[in-house]
Amino acid sequence: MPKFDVDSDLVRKLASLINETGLTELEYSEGEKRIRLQRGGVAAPVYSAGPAPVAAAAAPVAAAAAPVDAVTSPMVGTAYLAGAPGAKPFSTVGGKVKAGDTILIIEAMKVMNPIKAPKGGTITQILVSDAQPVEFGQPLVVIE
Amino acid sequence: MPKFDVDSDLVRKLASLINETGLTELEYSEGEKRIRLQRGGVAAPVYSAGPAPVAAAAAPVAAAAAPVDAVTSPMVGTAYLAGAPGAKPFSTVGGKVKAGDTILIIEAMKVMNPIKAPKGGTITQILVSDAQPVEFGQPLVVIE
Amino acid sequence: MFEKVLIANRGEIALRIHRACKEMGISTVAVHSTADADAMHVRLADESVCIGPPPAKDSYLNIPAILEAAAITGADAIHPGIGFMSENQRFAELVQEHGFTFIGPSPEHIRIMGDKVTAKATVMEQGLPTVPGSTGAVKSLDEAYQIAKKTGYPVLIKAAAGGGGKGMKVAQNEDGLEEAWSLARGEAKAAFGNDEVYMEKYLGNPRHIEIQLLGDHHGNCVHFGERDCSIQRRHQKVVEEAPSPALNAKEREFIGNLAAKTAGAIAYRGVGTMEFLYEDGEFYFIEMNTRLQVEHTITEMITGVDLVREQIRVATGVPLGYTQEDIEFNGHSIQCRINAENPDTFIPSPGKITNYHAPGGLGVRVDSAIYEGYKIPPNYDSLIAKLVVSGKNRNECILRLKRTLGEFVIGGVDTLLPLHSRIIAQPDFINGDYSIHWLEKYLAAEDAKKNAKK
Amino acid sequence: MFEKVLIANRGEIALRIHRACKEMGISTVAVHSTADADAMHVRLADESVCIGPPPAKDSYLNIPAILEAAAITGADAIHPGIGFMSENQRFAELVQEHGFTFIGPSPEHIRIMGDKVTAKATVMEQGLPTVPGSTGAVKSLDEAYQIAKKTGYPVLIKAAAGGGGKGMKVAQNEDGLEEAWSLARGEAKAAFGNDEVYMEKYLGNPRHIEIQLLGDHHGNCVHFGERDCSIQRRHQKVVEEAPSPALNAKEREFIGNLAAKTAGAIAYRGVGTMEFLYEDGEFYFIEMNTRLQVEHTITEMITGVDLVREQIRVATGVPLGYTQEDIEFNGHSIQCRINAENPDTFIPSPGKITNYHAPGGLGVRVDSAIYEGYKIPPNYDSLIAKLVVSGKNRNECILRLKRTLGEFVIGGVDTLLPLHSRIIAQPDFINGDYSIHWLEKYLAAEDAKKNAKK
Repeated sequence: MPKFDVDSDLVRKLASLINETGLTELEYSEGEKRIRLQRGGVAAPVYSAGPAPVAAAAAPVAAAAAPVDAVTSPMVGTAYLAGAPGAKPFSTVGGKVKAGDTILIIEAMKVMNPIKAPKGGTITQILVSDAQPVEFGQPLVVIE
Repeated sequence: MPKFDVDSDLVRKLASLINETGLTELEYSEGEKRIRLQRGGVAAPVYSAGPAPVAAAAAPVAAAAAPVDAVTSPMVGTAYLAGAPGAKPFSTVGGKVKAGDTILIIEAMKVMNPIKAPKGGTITQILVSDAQPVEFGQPLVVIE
Repeated sequence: MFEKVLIANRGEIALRIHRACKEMGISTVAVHSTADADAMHVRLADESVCIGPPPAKDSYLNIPAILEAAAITGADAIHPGIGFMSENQRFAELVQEHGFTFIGPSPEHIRIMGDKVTAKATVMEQGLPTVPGSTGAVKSLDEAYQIAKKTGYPVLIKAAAGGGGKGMKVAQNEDGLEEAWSLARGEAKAAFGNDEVYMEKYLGNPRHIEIQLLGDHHGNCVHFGERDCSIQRRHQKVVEEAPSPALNAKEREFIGNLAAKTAGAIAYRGVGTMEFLYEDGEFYFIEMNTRLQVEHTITEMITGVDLVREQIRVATGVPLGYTQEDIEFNGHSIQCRINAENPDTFIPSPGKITNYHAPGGLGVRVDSAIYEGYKIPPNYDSLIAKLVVSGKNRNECILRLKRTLGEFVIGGVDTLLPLHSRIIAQPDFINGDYSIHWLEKYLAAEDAKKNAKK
Repeated sequence: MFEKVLIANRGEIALRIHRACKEMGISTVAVHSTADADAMHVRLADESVCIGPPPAKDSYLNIPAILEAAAITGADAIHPGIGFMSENQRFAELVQEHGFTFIGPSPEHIRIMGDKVTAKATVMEQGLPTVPGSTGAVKSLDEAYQIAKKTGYPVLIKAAAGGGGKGMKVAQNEDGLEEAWSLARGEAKAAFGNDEVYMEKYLGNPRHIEIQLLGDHHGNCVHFGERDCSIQRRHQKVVEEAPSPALNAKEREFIGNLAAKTAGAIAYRGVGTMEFLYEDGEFYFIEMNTRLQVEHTITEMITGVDLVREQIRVATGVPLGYTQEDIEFNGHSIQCRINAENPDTFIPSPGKITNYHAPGGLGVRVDSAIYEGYKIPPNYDSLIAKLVVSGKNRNECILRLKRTLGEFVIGGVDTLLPLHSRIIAQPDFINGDYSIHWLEKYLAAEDAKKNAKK
């Protein structure tokens, strides 16, 4: 049996289409391949507040499609990629980490909080820049 | 294996079709290709005004599911089934009429307006009672 | 007091009247065309009668159908609202002949004020200033030249039976007079079936100031101050405010009292509005509307008086019960007319409202008959909501208006909301420095800017 | 003036504060839990920061997260709203220590008024009448028996740190005192971690009258009249009105001035409310809320003053700029709290709003953060809208309220709308003849009727 080879770019492309078009489900098959997407159990109420886009833009949220498996921020604060200005960053894309390794620091209330890798693996994405404000639940790093 | 080649224009086109037509689901297949779209899940927004039912009940409208092919009132007024009190009614259920026969009278502004049968046939339903107020467009009689 | 009132209108004003009736314990009958079967005033009314197909001439202007609807529902009185049958003398007469009360002035007052020449003559007798010009209809082009020479150019030629800007032409100088004369008469003939015109001095940069009046059946008449409705496009009001940023207290009292005295002298009853042009401290009477106005709302906000309630109350024949001294003015109020129109091209935009969320909070009033899922029919005028914002003073009012326009969501159709946001941000508007030409000049300048960029 | 204010709250009150800020030209930062990512105040705010998961203790009560959000967004000041952190002395201190302005009173005032025993002692010093009872905490059951004998039964035992009806028990006579004593202390311990209680005479049929106050940093303090909040269920206000139908002008002036004098004497700053029981012409101070109240709206309607604006303004340190004589009262206003609760069982009803249409027109104000499609989270309190209706007098106000309740559509969840329609139709309500026990008695009578039918 051939290994299941998920084309994540395809999923992203379809997800973006499903969002763009306001669909709740999308199924696509060709030959033996078949893909089916669904969004929200119930059609997500999209409230088009006039001024909302401005608000969203101004908010310190990295927005974008959050990767499913990202390590998220457990608090509001400021993310630092290294232990001190100019020091070697904790994480680099492509770098390996073990569960429990510090992958970055969130400063909140003058306290430096090390954020630990929840699992071992390879860092495939770093979603924040150094000294960037982050909110609760904001995706920080993807480990695969 | 051929690579999955998603035709996003097609999805957009179908999504626009689904929106345009008010469909909630759309499946499309051609040879080995198959595409299925779904939208909403919840139907068109129905406005449930709180006090409306009372208003509807009080209105002098015969409501009910209007038969598709009924002769409707061309004016607001009072319907009379006969030419004079106690006289023989113009229409009876089961009776035959020719096109142009008077089937009832609508009094409006003290004027008696004969309502003519638009076609010949058998009267299968009389939807108003004698001396009943009727509004514009209200179904009066069904001829089959 | 009436037990049941038939509302011979549609849209937000039908709902406005319904609301006043409900607050007075009066039952309501909505009449409607087939296009309005789902309208909010129909849904909320105690009873409803479909009176005809979508075209207004077959439904909202269908006198026999309206009277018959009143008869079969047993209504005591008919409120004509705004537009449609509200200034139709014959309708008012027929309503009375059929034993119903017409909630409005006497047919005779509608007649007098409906003809601009008669109206002008009537108020001049009572001492109201008017725009210098012909004392009556101008019979010939020769006479037109003579009058124009006397008042001085530019002059305005206006249909005697006119309204809404139809049959109105300006002649800038003697050379242009003949063309303006024939165009105005042609339009008057086409629009009103009557080519009678009159002529007056054309004011360069006037404001539109109007006085809200209320009279009873006993000759009492009071005014509720002025409204400034100078922000207009093609003679259609777009933004209205009360009080006017241009008048001082003395002017307000002078023109208010003079207008009330004039209406009282002719024993006017019901609500009515005298419209004036105002330039360089002088008022010039232009016409009187013998009905409720779209912008009565802002007067309600600064006086605390429910004008529709008062209108219905005096229609029953009771005396006013208060005098001019009892009417107090507090704060400032501005109304934005939210039309379903493209905010740049002004092309009407009927269709389905896919999102609707009205602003709320302190100082905000919304008069609207639309709702999420409502389909605006293409058969009638494009006014779908009135945003009425009030504050302790004009500055607070404008800041609140800005906040409110930012909260208002109407999806699925084009509306004037973006235009209103632009207008209230203009320094001229903020300074209250505008005439009846301001909006058109502003729009022209915007267009020119856009074209220059291309 | 502040350039940016962080609003440390949610729901309609967060939106209320946002609106005041926008009208003052101040930028807003909304903080929210993950459950409120789609909330209206978040959508409308200039910036937003997610501060934690749904449970309030991890988000809206999460002091470090709120302060950090203020730091990363560069806010000047923090408005605590109502509930949550609004009467937390430590929070107010920390806000100031971190260099932000706390929009509210000093931490010391929060402390004094937060402890009912200290509060009572403080206002008694200034001559405010209080309910006769213990002068401080009651240390023992023996002491409780002694005090009860002095004030007379029934007596009320209350948690010193209490609120919202928790830790409150009535002893009808000597036999019931021991049980009430231990129950109240047990509840107090469980709810507030502090079993200190005090005791007072239990009034049989009092009204809840409260005085709205506003002080600045310079010792100036004014009052904005009273609100009657007697229509309560389980110590939760349901309907509020201003002015009270029970007070005369002399009583209003007496208690208003006395409350303002007391607040001025302790140099209270910001908005605050002194709550009184009122029975047989006598006022008894019960507590002071050192924050905005849910029902501040009705006071705004009868005074024309934007209290949130004033609260923010005085927080910048500027003097009031007006005196008691400048505050005028006009008309009448009633607020109905629309909770997402079953109108018979009062069981909360979170979920998706499938239809939403707020009433409009003259005299109608709606403060609400919900919209069609919004999902009410189950994590927070059930207040989803405040319907605030005003009129020239109480009668007009009630008739308008009736009309308005009939227009209000909230689909998909249960709400108190039907209960409000029933309440305002009761002769006792129409006559203004009700005490703080009226609603519970009315509901019990309704239940009894229903059970009798079965």
